[in-house]
Amino acid sequence: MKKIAITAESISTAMALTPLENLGGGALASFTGIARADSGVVALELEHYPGMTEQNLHAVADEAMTRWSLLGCVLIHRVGKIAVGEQVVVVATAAHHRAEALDACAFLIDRLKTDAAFWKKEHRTDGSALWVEAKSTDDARAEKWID
Amino acid sequence: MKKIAITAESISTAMALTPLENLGGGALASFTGIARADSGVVALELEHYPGMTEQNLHAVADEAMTRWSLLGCVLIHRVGKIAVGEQVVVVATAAHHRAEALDACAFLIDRLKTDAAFWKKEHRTDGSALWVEAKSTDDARAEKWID
Amino acid sequence: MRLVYFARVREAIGMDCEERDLPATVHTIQDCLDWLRQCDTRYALAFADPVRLRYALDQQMVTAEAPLAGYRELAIFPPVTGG
Amino acid sequence: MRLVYFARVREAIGMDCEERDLPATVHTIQDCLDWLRQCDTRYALAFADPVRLRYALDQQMVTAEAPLAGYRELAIFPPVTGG
Repeated sequence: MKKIAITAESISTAMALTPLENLGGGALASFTGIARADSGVVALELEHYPGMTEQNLHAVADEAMTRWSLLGCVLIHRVGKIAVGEQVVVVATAAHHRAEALDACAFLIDRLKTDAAFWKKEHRTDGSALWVEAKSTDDARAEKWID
Repeated sequence: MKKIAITAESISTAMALTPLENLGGGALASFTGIARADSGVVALELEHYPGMTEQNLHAVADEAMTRWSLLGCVLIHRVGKIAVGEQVVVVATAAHHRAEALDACAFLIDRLKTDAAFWKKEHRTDGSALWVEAKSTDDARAEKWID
Repeated sequence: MRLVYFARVREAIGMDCEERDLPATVHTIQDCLDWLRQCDTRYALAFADPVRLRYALDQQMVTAEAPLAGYRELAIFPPVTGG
Repeated sequence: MRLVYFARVREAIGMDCEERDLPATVHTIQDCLDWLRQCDTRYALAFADPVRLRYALDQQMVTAEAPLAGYRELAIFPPVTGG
């Protein structure tokens, strides 16, 4: 079971976990990214490349499904304007055992950050808006999954 | 924020995640253990040591809170008879960044398995019931967190 | 001393707790196990494999060499299998 | 060729896509960037720091050396920052 969604509506961890609960696995793992109120940030704005971004997410999900023999995985990413405190991304996995579910979940969010065509802008209390720069620490975390 | 619960009622991942959603963190992680229908298993039965088990869970949670500077962590473990497909344990973490939330979540479930006074019995379709033996792989996973 | 048993140990002994006056020769958990083994074959069976036994004194994990003096409750149980 | 821009690149150029007839001298993405830089200072500014540019041809990530022949859509954007 694989589910990929990109939506401008609000999202929740439950949306990702619910379809994984009855696959017969003994382990579910989830990660949820929330818009943080860093130094005056009031909202994020997420842009994506329709078509390509979905392909990117499918590729990351397919790699995780094979590598950890997952029973299921779900990737949901919100786009558009997102207020501080709201969920930006949810990834969830189902597997027979916990190591597979946990490792695959960490892999999915690490690789989503470096491999999927999303761009994030921060809107601040003073009315300014700035594109977030890519972090080299994200590349480092994504690279540790390369065998 | 730290929440520990041992209950004979049914549990859900949402029960663990909900109190973590509004702590100002950018990252939530969760792990959910579900009773699996392994070779004829129809139900699990979980026993614990009232008082000591709660202490064990608090100790594991306190270690995670300090080690990863968590904003919050929740450990919920069900006891009594648990049908296949139902949730046995849920752990969840909230942190500023994803590495802390994910690593602490994996640590919590690994250490809960080796450090908390719970015992698991498997009830099978043929009416037999057997206590589960501790796994050396669980000890190995718990030990990898020792610096 | 209050003795409490869990899981397989509890079922082998046939009760979940009991109050016992320990003889003066019993100083450690190991002494207590040896003494109980001689009291009844159910204990001998329950404690047959020491590798699969764990102990707590007043709810703190200890090893079989731990002295009992000053404690009220000794728990004897198999390695834990929660989660 | 259809050119599409995202995020900071889109804002610097002032549009999200455009259709362009590329001159015969433009073979690779690098050639295309150089040609656009000369067309208008907005492109020169948008493409000022090549370290912070990424490219896709028909939605597949490629490097600046990639030849354009056979493709319909070239996307130019900053390193991704989702999640």
